[in-house]
This record gives sequence, structure tokens and C-alpha cells, in this order.
Amino acid sequence: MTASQIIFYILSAFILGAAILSVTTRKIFRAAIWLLFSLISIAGIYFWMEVEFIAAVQIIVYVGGIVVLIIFSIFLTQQSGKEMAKAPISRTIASVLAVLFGFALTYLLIYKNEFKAGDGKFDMELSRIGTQMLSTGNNGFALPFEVVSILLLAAMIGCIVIAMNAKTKDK
Amino acid sequence: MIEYLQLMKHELLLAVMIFLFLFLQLGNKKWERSSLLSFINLMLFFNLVAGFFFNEAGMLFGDMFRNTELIWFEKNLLNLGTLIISMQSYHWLMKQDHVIEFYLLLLSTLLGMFFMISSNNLLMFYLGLELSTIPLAALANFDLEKRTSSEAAMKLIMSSAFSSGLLLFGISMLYGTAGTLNFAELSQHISGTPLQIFSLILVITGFGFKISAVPFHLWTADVYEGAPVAVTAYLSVISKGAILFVFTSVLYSVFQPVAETWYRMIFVISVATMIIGNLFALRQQNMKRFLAFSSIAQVGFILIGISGSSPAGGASVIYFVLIYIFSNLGAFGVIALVSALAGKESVDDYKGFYKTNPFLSWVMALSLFSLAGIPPAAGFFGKFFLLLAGAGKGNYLLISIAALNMVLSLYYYLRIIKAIFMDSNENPIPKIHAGLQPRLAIFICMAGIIITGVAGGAYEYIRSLF
Amino acid sequence: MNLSIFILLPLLTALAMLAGKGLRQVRLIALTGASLQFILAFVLFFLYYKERAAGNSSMMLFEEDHAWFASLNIHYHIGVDGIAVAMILLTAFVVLAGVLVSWKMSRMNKEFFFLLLLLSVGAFGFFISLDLFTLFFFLEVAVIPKFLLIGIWGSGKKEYSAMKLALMLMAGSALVFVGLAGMYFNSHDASGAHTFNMLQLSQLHIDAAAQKIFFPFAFIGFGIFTALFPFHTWVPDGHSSAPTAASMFLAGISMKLGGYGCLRLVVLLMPDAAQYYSTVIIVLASIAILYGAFATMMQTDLKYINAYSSVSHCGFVLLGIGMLTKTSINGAVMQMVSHGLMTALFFACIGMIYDRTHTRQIKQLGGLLKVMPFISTVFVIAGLCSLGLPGLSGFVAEMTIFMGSWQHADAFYRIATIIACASIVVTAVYILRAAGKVIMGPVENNEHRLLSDAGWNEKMAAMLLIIGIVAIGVAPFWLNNLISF
Amino acid sequence: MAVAALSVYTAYHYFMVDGKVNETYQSITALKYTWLYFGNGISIDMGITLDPISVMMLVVVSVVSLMVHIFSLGYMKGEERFSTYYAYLLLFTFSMLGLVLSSNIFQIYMFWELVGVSSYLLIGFYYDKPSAVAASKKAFIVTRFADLGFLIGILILGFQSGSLDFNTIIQRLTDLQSPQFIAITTASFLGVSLLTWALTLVFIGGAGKSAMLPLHIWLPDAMEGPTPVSALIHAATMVVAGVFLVARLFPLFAINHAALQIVTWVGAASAVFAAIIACTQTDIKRVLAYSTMSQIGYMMFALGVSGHGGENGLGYTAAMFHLFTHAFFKSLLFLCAGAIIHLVHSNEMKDMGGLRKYMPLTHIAFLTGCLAIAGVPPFAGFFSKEEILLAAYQSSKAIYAIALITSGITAFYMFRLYFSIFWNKETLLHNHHGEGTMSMKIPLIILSAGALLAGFVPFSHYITTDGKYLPNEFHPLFSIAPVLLALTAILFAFILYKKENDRPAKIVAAMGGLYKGAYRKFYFDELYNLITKKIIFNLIARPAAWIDKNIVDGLMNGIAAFTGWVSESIKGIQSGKVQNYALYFFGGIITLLIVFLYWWI
Amino acid sequence: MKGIPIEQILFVSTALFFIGMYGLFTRRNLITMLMAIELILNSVNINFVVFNKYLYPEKLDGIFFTIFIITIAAAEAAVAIAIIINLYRSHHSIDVEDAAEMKY
Repeated sequence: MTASQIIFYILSAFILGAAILSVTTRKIFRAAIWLLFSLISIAGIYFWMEVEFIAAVQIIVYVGGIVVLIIFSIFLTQQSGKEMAKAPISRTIASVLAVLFGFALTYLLIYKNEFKAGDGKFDMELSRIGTQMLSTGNNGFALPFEVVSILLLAAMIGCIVIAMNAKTKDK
Repeated sequence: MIEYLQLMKHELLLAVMIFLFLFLQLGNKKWERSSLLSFINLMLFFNLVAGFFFNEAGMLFGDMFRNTELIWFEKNLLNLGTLIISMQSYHWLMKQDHVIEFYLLLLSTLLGMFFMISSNNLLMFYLGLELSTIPLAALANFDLEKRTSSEAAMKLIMSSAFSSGLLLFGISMLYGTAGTLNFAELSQHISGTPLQIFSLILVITGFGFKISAVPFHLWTADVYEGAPVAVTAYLSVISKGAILFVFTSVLYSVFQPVAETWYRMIFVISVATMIIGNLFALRQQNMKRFLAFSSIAQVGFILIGISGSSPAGGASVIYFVLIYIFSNLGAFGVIALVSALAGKESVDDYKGFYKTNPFLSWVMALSLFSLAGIPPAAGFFGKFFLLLAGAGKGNYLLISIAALNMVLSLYYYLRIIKAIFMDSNENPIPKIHAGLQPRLAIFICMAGIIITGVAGGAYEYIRSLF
Repeated sequence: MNLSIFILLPLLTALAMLAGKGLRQVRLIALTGASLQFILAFVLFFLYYKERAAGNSSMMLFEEDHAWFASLNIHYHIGVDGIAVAMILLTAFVVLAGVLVSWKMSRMNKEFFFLLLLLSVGAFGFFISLDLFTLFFFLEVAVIPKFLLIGIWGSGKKEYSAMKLALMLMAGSALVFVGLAGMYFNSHDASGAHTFNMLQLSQLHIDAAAQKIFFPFAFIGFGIFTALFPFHTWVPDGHSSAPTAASMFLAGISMKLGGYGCLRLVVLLMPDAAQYYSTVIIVLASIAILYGAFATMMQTDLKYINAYSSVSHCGFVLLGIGMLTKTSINGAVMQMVSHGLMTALFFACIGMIYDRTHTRQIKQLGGLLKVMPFISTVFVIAGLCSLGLPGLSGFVAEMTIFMGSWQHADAFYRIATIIACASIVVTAVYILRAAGKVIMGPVENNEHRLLSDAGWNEKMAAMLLIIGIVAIGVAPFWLNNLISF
Repeated sequence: MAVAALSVYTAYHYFMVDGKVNETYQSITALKYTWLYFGNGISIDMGITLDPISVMMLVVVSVVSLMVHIFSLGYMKGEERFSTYYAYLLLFTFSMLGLVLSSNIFQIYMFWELVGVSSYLLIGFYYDKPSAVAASKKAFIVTRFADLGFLIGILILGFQSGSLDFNTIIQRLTDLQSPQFIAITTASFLGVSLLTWALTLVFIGGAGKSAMLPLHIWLPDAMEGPTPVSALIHAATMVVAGVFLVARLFPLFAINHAALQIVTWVGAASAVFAAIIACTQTDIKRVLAYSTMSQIGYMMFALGVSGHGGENGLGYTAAMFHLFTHAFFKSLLFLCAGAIIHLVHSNEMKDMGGLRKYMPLTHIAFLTGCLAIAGVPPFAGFFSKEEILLAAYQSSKAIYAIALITSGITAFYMFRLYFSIFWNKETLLHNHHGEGTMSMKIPLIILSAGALLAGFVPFSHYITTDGKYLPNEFHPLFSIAPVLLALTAILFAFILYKKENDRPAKIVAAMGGLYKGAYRKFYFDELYNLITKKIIFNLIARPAAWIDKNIVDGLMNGIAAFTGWVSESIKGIQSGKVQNYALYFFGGIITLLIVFLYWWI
Repeated sequence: MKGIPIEQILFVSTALFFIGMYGLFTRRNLITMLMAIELILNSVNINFVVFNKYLYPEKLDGIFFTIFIITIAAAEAAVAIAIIINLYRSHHSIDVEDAAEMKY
């Protein structure tokens, strides 16, 4: 039981715990916070796996972006601290069963399937990521980059259209 | 450099147009709307025409982007469909105050589909998929005042996020087991281990969600009903068509090693889709919702063609999509006009439609016949070839079920015909005075419906692409 | 002779119709088109005789073959043999008569004639096509116009009937499709390619096992069109709700589509399976014959009477086909032609009566012979033809079928034949009941005394059909030779 | 006219000039044209056959129909559908001639049907009288039913002999070596040989047309038609078609005893049966109708008792002879009845009486007819009847007895008729327009002559089974009994009906049930009503219609309804809740997983 | 790999995936549903990274995929939230059950 193992278990326990709490707690604001914790600990896992870049992105985009966005929207849409409505019990049961079953099945498959570790060395300095991100040749990700940028643009426009309308309504 | 221009012609044209419109929007010169629309449609038309020239096959960005004759034919189809839709939604857009945004979103989704079609790589595929989905959600919300519109948007974004989550999980498992994202390499690494079957199922469901195959179809009806007509038409024809292209090529190329398995899956899914779609379509009262279910049933038939897993199968699928564009858009064209100019969408409103609008009634009738697969409308040929391709596998159970489902589907199409031609109505839809562009669009559809079938050339051409 | 003209001519007429304005022009165009078809049919008839006389003994004449969907080996392949020629003649007769009868079509006349001619396109195309795909294509072309004709211009519970008819016929063609696909994929010509070509299929000889599987599909499919028991229920409703011309066409031609299909199936495409299933066919046919006849006795609506009697008469067609002897099959074809003319005449009469009296209930009619002698006479003639009076076509056809079926020495076939013969008596009963009440007897409703007799167009239509009937009845040999070349 | 002349000439020519080939009357087939070919040798050849019986029929038909045509000129004067009437009449004559001349069993069937339909049209000529319509329907349907038998008989004969041509059939089926003969006699159905079946069925056809028991019910009703029509069709020509048919196929009957027995007994039974009924009827035409029936019964059993060739062929000759004479006197009687009805405007005896002074000519003619039919020498009926009796006597005593009785009864009812029309009570007719026009008188005269003289035709010279000459011996001793019987019967009638009195009523009272039964025609109509109405309609047709409406059609509608129900009941899936959708989605995945990972690999 | 077998890491990600799914099924509040979706996407990210790092280290496909997923998740979230806000404006609630007018 090495330190890293312990760290991993702690982190994963934290991830799952936070996640479960965030999907079960009745207070929406707490849910958001738990989500935040969960995401942060996922970033932790990334660190643990020594993919710092992803971890950074994770923290920046999720923690810095999405969660904040969510929290804002919570403020916009309703007063915090109010209990959230429960789902009909039948569906809760159904989903619990479905989820447990699905998880069992999936994990069984994953477990059965013996992955053989690759031998090549894994290096990801920022430079390599950067060059690949912008290279157009093999293993180049310039095109996806472009596509994503257009996607972001489109998403922005979409949001603007709807939000703008919201403003006009508010006035 | 030149080959970039050539190979990515469709995409580049779209991108150029997107930015052009963006500047139009930002430039504070206010356009007179009708002329703006005509200008846009003109641009789309040029885009469509340009699509037919300087085509050549090849790969770009390593393996990220690929172009073949088949692919650019598909892209031209999508261009055509988009043009028709935008011409049809003329009257609706005249009332909107975010015309340019509408087109920006529309074109970006189209761009996404192009990338998706050309993708030779799971990543590109995924990106294209998202690019063609997320703006659509915004589009579905475009009737900003209507409750149903925003509800539809919500349903679309939520379920699509859910499905793309599953799809991603599947893709990740595929990556985990095969170690590559490239289609060509994938097909070599796929050997049919349980985990791969699992991921195959997830991928199929991802597609199934998009083409609204049962049981992943449930969002369809609500979204179609709530979204603006233009968007509904776009969803039901263009995005579905694009996905079908990719679906076919992915199944035929990437998952060729496990063809037997996915053939069975498609079989089950298509039977379910036909039956459920038909059964639901029987009782619909809202035109758009009705067409939603009918299009679900159509997907069931298309899946039969796919299940043929032969060049004939692929060809029949693409051929059917071509016909489907004309037929469905013919119907949607009428619906768009009626809902924009008379504000009526329910089947009962269409009673006695023939008294006031004989021409539109015939258009509707012809489109519905084509959808029902009644000769001489093109739909007959489409369906015939789909089923024939399916029968090629020797699975006559499937064919019989499909054939009987055609009868079932005929019932509800005839229901509409009955309402239009035979029923009487105290306050029928008033005479529709359609603008030039919608009329043009409708004529294109009619011509398509009549010609693409009887003239065997279209199918032969598509077949030659395989 | 270029056969495509039989498809093009009605099509062009129909299109020209769209240009026509007002009842006058429209019906004029329709009449011209129909009469041209009529003339053409005769031209074809004589050319055909000439060819045969010249000793051309190939199975089909005037063949034409263009690749349509080359990659699937689907061809636009047309040609005629004697049977097809007979059918084409029949179609030409009925269409012309139909146009004449609906001369005074009041509302939406343009659409009406358009659809009528579209139907004739379907029928002609069906009869001349030698490629199963073309055949199927035209078979379905002929379905939907019926739906519209019945639904828009019909009477009674027209929507229901129209829907029923369309759905059942569509189910029929769906089954046919399965059969076709089966044949297609079980046929490998020299190059190993599948084919829809009937002649090739008949030579390639699909293996018996496959035939056994797919014959029922195709046969029942076509059978639905020709009122095979128990899939005949669309017939009464459809016929009775349809407008006159439409029911003439329905009973006169479109039921024959099925019969013709069955015939081709049995003779050309799947002979082995036909042998195998012949007993089943015969049983069903006999049931249809007798049961249809008895069901007719109970009907009170003239159109229902004729519709059910059509079921019974088409039973003869199926019986003749099921008996599989050359004679009986000739008889079946004759029966198709004869029944086509006869029932068209019948429906024309009923239509005329209905237009005047606005009722088809036997109870409310009577003594029409006093009021409208011409129509009544025609009615009686039709009736006599349907009960198989010598000198009219029905007799010849039925007798040929009996002769053909009696050729089997086996008791089973004999009994079936006797049942069929027995139906003649029943037929006589219901026909005479109807005629006795409607045509003879005292005038039921005094308002009827004021009604007018047939107009020139109706007279012409009736005469046309009667000529056909008598021509067959008095001199059947020409038809017989035509068929059995 | 022309027709008549032509046919008489033909007859003359045939019998006197070139018919005879070495002392035998050949059957000449004048014309032969293949009308419809059925494959493997069987075909309908339209042809004209001339042989003794056909020529004889030719004469009868044409003469009688000529008379009727002439008579109708007067009788039908002023009818609105005069021309139609004549059209029908000619149609009938045409088809009757075709029938007698036809050379092909199928051809005879066709004309058979045509005769039937023209009779149908003529009976229903007064189409606005419901009773007439009903009668015409009845006539057609009953004969049609009989023809069914005929048709099947044709099928059997045709296929067993491999031909439809009379001569071929007879020639093949009579020589005992031919394969066809062996086939048809060995093959049997329900233990009866096919030949018997065939002949019986054919005979059923004949019986239907000739109103033999039990298919006679249509004949009396057929009197609804105009009287001349009854004279032509239902007395002289059409009704004897059955006899003609049997005669035509006689060689076959001759070699098949069973069938011949049936013919005999049916004939005898109808003869006596009809005669009895005739005594009770009050409608003069009905009386005549029943007498016709009984006379035809005569002919039938005459055929039945006959053998083939030479002496045995006597019955055959007699039958033909009687047919010949009967045609004359019966049509005469009918025409007289027509004249009477024309005068009185009623068919009922009670409206008549003492008419002799109004219509002397008719009176004489009618008397002649009665005497003829009663078989009083030297009238025509006498000779033919004697021959029949003789034949019967030679073959079986029982038949002879029946025949004798019948002839007595015949004499009785005929004179009952005669007296109660022309004598009995005096009825006075106001504004009566004489006895009718010349056109009505002439036929009466001619036919009376016929009735008087036809008997002297040396019939057996011409018509015999084998065409050879048959010396007709005449036994005065033998004929005493019948003549006496006839005379007594006439006397009896004279006593009862000469003057108006209550004796008949007394006798009726005495007879009681028997009279009633006879008066109600022994309840045959009721029986048939029972069968048709109750059984055919209510037990077959109605259920059939019901089944069709509710079960067969109900099945189709049921399918539709079921589909609708399913689609209604599963609409809950589309609940409108995204999360349910997601759940179904996921459920779908799980199902696929289970199915395709563990079950259907 | 630091003594942690890949299956265990995958256990975490799979569990996370299904937890997110559970949230998606049961949460009636749209925003919380959105959170659930984020969880799902994250689990997928972990998968990609793990696979890339431990199984196919020579290329960086998985890493890049993760990056793009994260970006897209952001865009998706943005649009979703915009829609949710719009929905809130029209329905005055962000409860999915309330947004179920269109059905059957």
C-alpha cells in the first residue's frame, strides 16, 4: 500500500462521495458545491496521473467556468436554500435499479476485458501539445481546433440571441 | 494549398458565408428584410451550385478530413435541402427579428454536419456531431415567445447531452479497446470482444438517438412539435440525413468485422421503430407531430436498407434520403406556409383545405403519397429499393413486417388526404398567397418527387458511387 | 406496334385535362382520349392477329425492353400475348363507357376524369408489362386514384369504404411485393444476376422449395385484388360507395388485375407451387362462388347485389385458374373479360337508375320498365348475362370453365365443379329477384313516373358494353383463339 | 308464314324425296361449324341435323307458331307492347327451331336455355302484374334448376364419350366394345354407373322443361302469360322439349334400363297425378295446363316402355305420334280458351256457361279438341293414344292400367270443362264484341282440321327408333276398352255439368280430403315455398350474409380496431417528461446489451 | 502504474458515470440535471486520459479528446443554461415536470 495508492483511494472516495451527494442533496446550492468538490478532486486524479495540463484545464474550465456559470444561473432562476422537489418514488426506484444494473454490467465487461498496458513512453509537455494542436499534418489537431472554435462561436451566438431576448423582456 | 480549397470547398464556402453574415449583422447598416432574405437565399443557391464543381477526392489533416465523390454528393444534397428550407421559411422569417442569427446558427450546424460526414476519425465525428446539435437546440428555441418552443429546446439539449454522454462513453471504450480513433485503423482492431460490442451498442444508440430510432426517439415528437417549422423541417430532413450518411459509412467501414452483430441489432431496432412510429402516428392531431412520427417510421424503413449491408443497401439509403428530402420538405413547405400565414397546425384545420387551396393540397397529397411509397411518386422507388436491399439478406420476416407496416402507414397518410379532400370545414384555412421563394421551393420539391423516381438515373448514379 | 403508347396516351390525356377549363372541354378531352384508346386497342387486336397469322409464334409480341435500373437488373419491359390483348380490349371498352357514363359529372369534374384516366394508365401498364417491377409499379398506380374517386365522389359511408379498399388493396400489393422479392432473389440467370423478367423467370424455373414459400404471398396478394375469399370484404363496400364510373372500373378492370396476376403467377412464374396449392385455391374459389352467391340473395341494395355477385363471379376466375387445365384457364380469361363487361354494364345501369331515383334500395324501386324502358332492358340484359344465358358472354366463359374443370377425373375436382354449376341456379334466383322487383312489377313510387330515360351518352355507353357482351356470347371463337394462341 | 312454309317443305322433301337411303331414314347433318373449342377434341359445333323426329318437330313448331302468330294478331290487338310481344314470340320460335335442329348436345342446351328465357319473358309479359312476374320467375328458376342436372349430365356424357356431337356420342356409347362405353359403364358413383347418372341427370333437365313430377309446379302458374303464348309454349312446343330430348338420346336410354325405368314411372305418375288435379281446378287455363302435363306424362312413359329397334320401338313411335297430335289439339284448346277469355275477360269457370250461342265456331273447335284429347275415334288423339296403350300393354300391365285410368279421367275433366263452359248455367254478356276477328277464327279452323285429321298420318312409316319402316297394325278389339271408358267418363261429366245443379257439390263433399288435396295441387307449392323460403333463404343465405357482414368483415375491422386500441394504450410512453425518455433510452440500451451480449450472440 | 490497476481507475470513472446518470434520472431541477451531465462527461474524460496514459501512450489522442470534450461541455452548458433561463422566463419554474406540455 504505497502512498500513491492511498492518495488515489482517498481521491476516488472523495470524487464519488461528492458526486453522490451532489446528485442527492435536496439543496440546490449545496449540490453545486458538492459538484465543485467532485470536479476538483477529479482534477486531483489528473494530477495524480501526472497529466497536469488536463488537470489545469479541468480546474480552469470547470471550476472557473462551468460551476460559476451554474451558480449564477441558480441565482438567476431561484432563491437558494429552498428544498428541491423530489422525483416520483417510482422513477427513483426505477433509476436506482437501472443504474445499479447498468453499472454492474458495464463494470463486469470492463473487468473481464484484459487491457494490456502499452509500452511506449508517455510524454506530454505543453510544447508537444501546442504543436500538435496547431499542426495540420498527421496527429495534428488543427482542424478540430477550428471546428471547436466555430462551435463556441455558434454557441455564443445562440446564447446571445436567447439572452438578449431575455433582456428585452426584463425591460 | 489549392487542394485545401478544393477538398474543403463546401466547408470553406459555408465558413465564408457565416462570417459574411456575421459582418452583415455587426455592420450597423439595417437591411430591408425581404431583400436580405433574398440575398441570403441567393448566396445559398450559389453555394449549392458551387458545390457541384471542382470536386475531387482526397484526405487532409492527416486522417482528420476525407472527401470522396460520394461524400460531396451527400454534401450537395444537404446544401439543396437547406436552400429549400430557407426558401420555404421565408414568410416565417419575415416576422422574426433575428434573421441573421438564425442563419448563422443554421449554417454552423450545416458546417458541423459536413465535418461529420467528412470525418475519418472519431474525434472529428464527435465534434461535428456536437457542432450540428448544440446550435440546433438554440434554433429550436427560436420562437422565443412560445412556451412550447423553449420546452422543445430544453428537451432537445437535455436528451442530446445525455445521448452524447453515452456515445462518448462508448467511444472511450472503443478507444480503450482499439487504441485508435481513426476509422480505418479501428476496423482492423475491432474483433468483437464483449466490451467492443458494448461500445458498438453505445455508438449505435448515439446514432439511433439522432435519427430517432425506437427506443431512442422519444424526444423527437415533442421537439418537432415545439420547434419552429423551419427548424423542424431541418431536424427531420437535413440533420437526420447527415447522420444517416455517417451511420451507414461507419457501420459499413468501421464495424465491418462485427457486421453480423450489428445486422441483428439493426433488425430489432428497425422493426421496433417501424411499428412504434406507425402506431403513434395513427393518432396524432398536430401536423408537425404527425410528421415527426411518420419520419420515425420512415427511419425504420431506412434501417432495413442499411441492414442490407451491401452496396445496394447503402445506395438505397442515400437514394431514399434524396427522395425523403423532396417529399418531406414538400409536406413541410405546405405546413410552413399554412402555419406562417394562417397560424394553423392541427390536422382538423386542414379539413376542406382543397376547397380553398387546391394547388397546395395536391402538393401535400403528392408529398404524402411519396412518403407512403405510392407510385408514381419517387417514394415508391425509394421504399422498394430499401426493402429489396433488405430482402437481399434473405430475412423475409423483416420484409413482411415492413410491407405490412407500409399498409399501416398508408392509413394515416390517407387520413390527412381524407381531411384535405373529403372533409368539410366551416372555417377552412383561407387562401394562402405564397411568396415567390416558397413557391419556387415547392416546385423544386414536386419536380424532385416526380423526376427522381421515374427517371432511373438518380439511383444509378448513387449506385455508381459505391 | 409500340406498346408504350398505351401508357403515354392516357397519361397525355390526363395532363391535357389539367389544361382544360370547365366541364365541356374536360369531358371532351376525356372522351377523345378514351376513344383513341379504344381505337388503339382494336388496332392492337388486329395487328396481333396479323402477326399470329403470319406465323409469329413467339410467346410475347411487340416486345420492348429498356434497362431502367440497370444495377438491379430492373427493366422497363413490355409486350403482349393474347390474354393481355384481351384484357386491353376490356379496359378500353370499360374506360370509354365509364367516361361516357360520367358525362354530366357535376363537381370537380376535371379531377374526376384525371383520376379516371390515371386509373386506365395503371391498368394498361399492368397488362402490358412483362417485368415484375413494372407490373408492381402499375399495380400500385391503380390503387390510390380509386381511394380518391370513392372518397370524394362516392356515396354512402364513402370514407370508410375508400379507406378499407385502399388499405386492403395495399396489403395485397404488400404481400405481392414479398412474393416478388422472393422470386427475384431465388432467380439466377446465366450471369448469376437476379431478374424480374417474367419470361426469364419462367425459363429459369425457380426451385420448388422457394416457390412453395413465396407462392402464397404473391397469390393471396393478387387474390385480394380479385376478391379471393376471405379477403373480399373490400368489394361490397368499395363498389357500393363508389361513383358509377369508378365502380365500373373497379369491378370491371381492377378486380381483373388480380386475376391476371394470379394467372401469370400460376402459368408462368411458379407452376410447381401452383400444382401444390391448387386444391387450396379451388376450395377457396368454390367457397367464394357459392357463398358469394348466397350472400347476394340477402342484399337489398342493387350495388351490393352486384358487388357480391362479382365476388361469386371472380370465384369462377380463380376456380378456372386453380384447375390448371388449359381449357379452364382459357375459361378464366374469358370469364374475366365477360365479367368485366357485364359488371360494368350492370353498374352503369345501377348508376343511371340511382341518378334518377336517388335510391338503390330494391324496396323503393319497381316497375321501372314502364318509366325507363331502355335502362330497364339493359338491366335485364346485364342480369341475363350474369346468370349465364347463352348468346351472352357469361355463358361461354362459365361453360368453358366447367368444361375445363371437368377434365380432372378426380372426385374432388368434380364436386368443386358441381358446386360451381350449382351457383348458376342461385345466381338466377337473385338476379330474377332483383329484376322482378326493380324492373317489373307495379311502379313503386309515383314520382318515378316523371323520370326520363337514358340520355345519348348513357345509351352509347350501354350499347358499347352490350356489343362487347354479345360479340363474345354469339361468336366466342375469336376470343378463344385470341387467348389460346 | 315463311318459316312454316319452309319447314313443311323441308319435311315433305325429307320424308318423300331424299331422306330415304336404303329404306332407312338417315340423320343428315346439314351444317357444321366449330363454335367453341374446348381442347382435347371436345368442341361445340354449331350444326343442323335433320332426322325424322327433328323434322317432325320442325313441322309442329312452325305450324303451331304460325297459328299462334295469326291468332295473336287479333288477341293482342291494342296491347301497348304489341311489337315487343311479337319480338319475344319470334325469339321463342327461333330458339325452339334451333333446339329441335341442333346437332350437338351443348347446342341443344344453349337453345334450351334460350327457350327458357323467352318463355320467361312471355310469361312475364304483363310485367306490372306481380303474379305474372312471380310466375315467370318461378318458371325460369325451376327449369334452371332442372337444367343444372342437364348440364352435369352433358359434362359426364361429353367427357366420357369424348365428344359433344349427338351422333358421335350415341355411336360411341352404344357399341359395347368401344373404350368409352366400357369406361362409362364401369365407372360408377355412389354405386350407380356413370351412364345411368348421366341419363338420369339429362332426364331431370327434360323433366324440368316438360313439367314432370316433381318439377311441374311452374307450369300452372305459367298460365299468367297471354293465352296464345300458353298455346304455343306451354302446350305444343316447349314443354314437349323434354320428350324430344329423351327421344333424341333414346338409343342411350334404350341400353340403360335403370334410366328408362325412371322415365317410365315419372311419366306415369305425372300423367295420373296431373289428371286428378285437373278435375278440380276451376281456372280453365289451369285445367288445360294440367291436362298438358298429364299428356306429356303419357309421352314420357310411352318412351319409357319402348324398346329399341323394330317391333319394340312401338312406344317410341307412339310417343312421337302423340306428341304430334297433342300439339294440334292442345294448341287448339288453348286458342279456344284464349278466344273465350277474350270474350269473357276471366279465366274462372264460374263466370262462364252457355257460351255456345255467343261463339258457335269456338264451341265446335273446342268440342273437337275435347273429343280428340279424350281419344274418341276418329279424332287424332284416338290413334296416338291407342298406340301408346298398346305399347304399354306390351311392356307392363301396371303402366297399362295407369294409362287406362288416366285416359278415363282425362275424358272426364275435359268434358267437365266443356260442359261448364258452353252449357251449364246461362251467363249473359252485355256489349260483347262477337267472337273475335277473322285472324282469331282462322287458326281455330285450321287446328281443328289438324285435330281431326292428324291421326290418319301413317306415322310409323316415318318415325321409328331405327328409321326403318314399321307396319302399324291396328287392333280394333284392343281399343274397345279405352273408348268405352272415355265415353262413360263423358257421360258422367254430362250428367254432372250439363245443367246447373248441386251434384258436383255433393260429390266434392263426399270426396272430402282427396278433393281438397287435389284442389290444392297436393300442396306442392307449399312444399316448395317451405324449401326455398325457409331452408334456402333463412338457413343458408341469411347466415351467409350474416357471416360475411359480422365475421369475415368483422375480422378486418377487428384488426383495424385492435391496432387503434394498441396505439391508444401505449401512448403513455410518450409522457412528455425528459427523464422518462432518458430512462426508456437507457432501458433500451440495457435490453440491447442483454440480448446481444448474452442471448443472441 | 503506481500499483493501481487500471480496472480500479475505470471503476471510479464508471461509477461516476452512473452516478451522473442517476442524477439525470431523478433530479427534477434542470440545473441539477445539467450538473449530472457534467459528471457524466467528466467520467468519460477520466476514461480517455487513463486509456491514453496507460494503454496507448505513444499518441496523445485521448488527451486531446479530453480537451475537446471539456470545451464542448462548456459550450453545451452555456447554451443549456441560456435555454433554461428562457424556459424559466416562460414557465416561471425550472422544474422538468412543469415543462411537459407536449405529450402523447
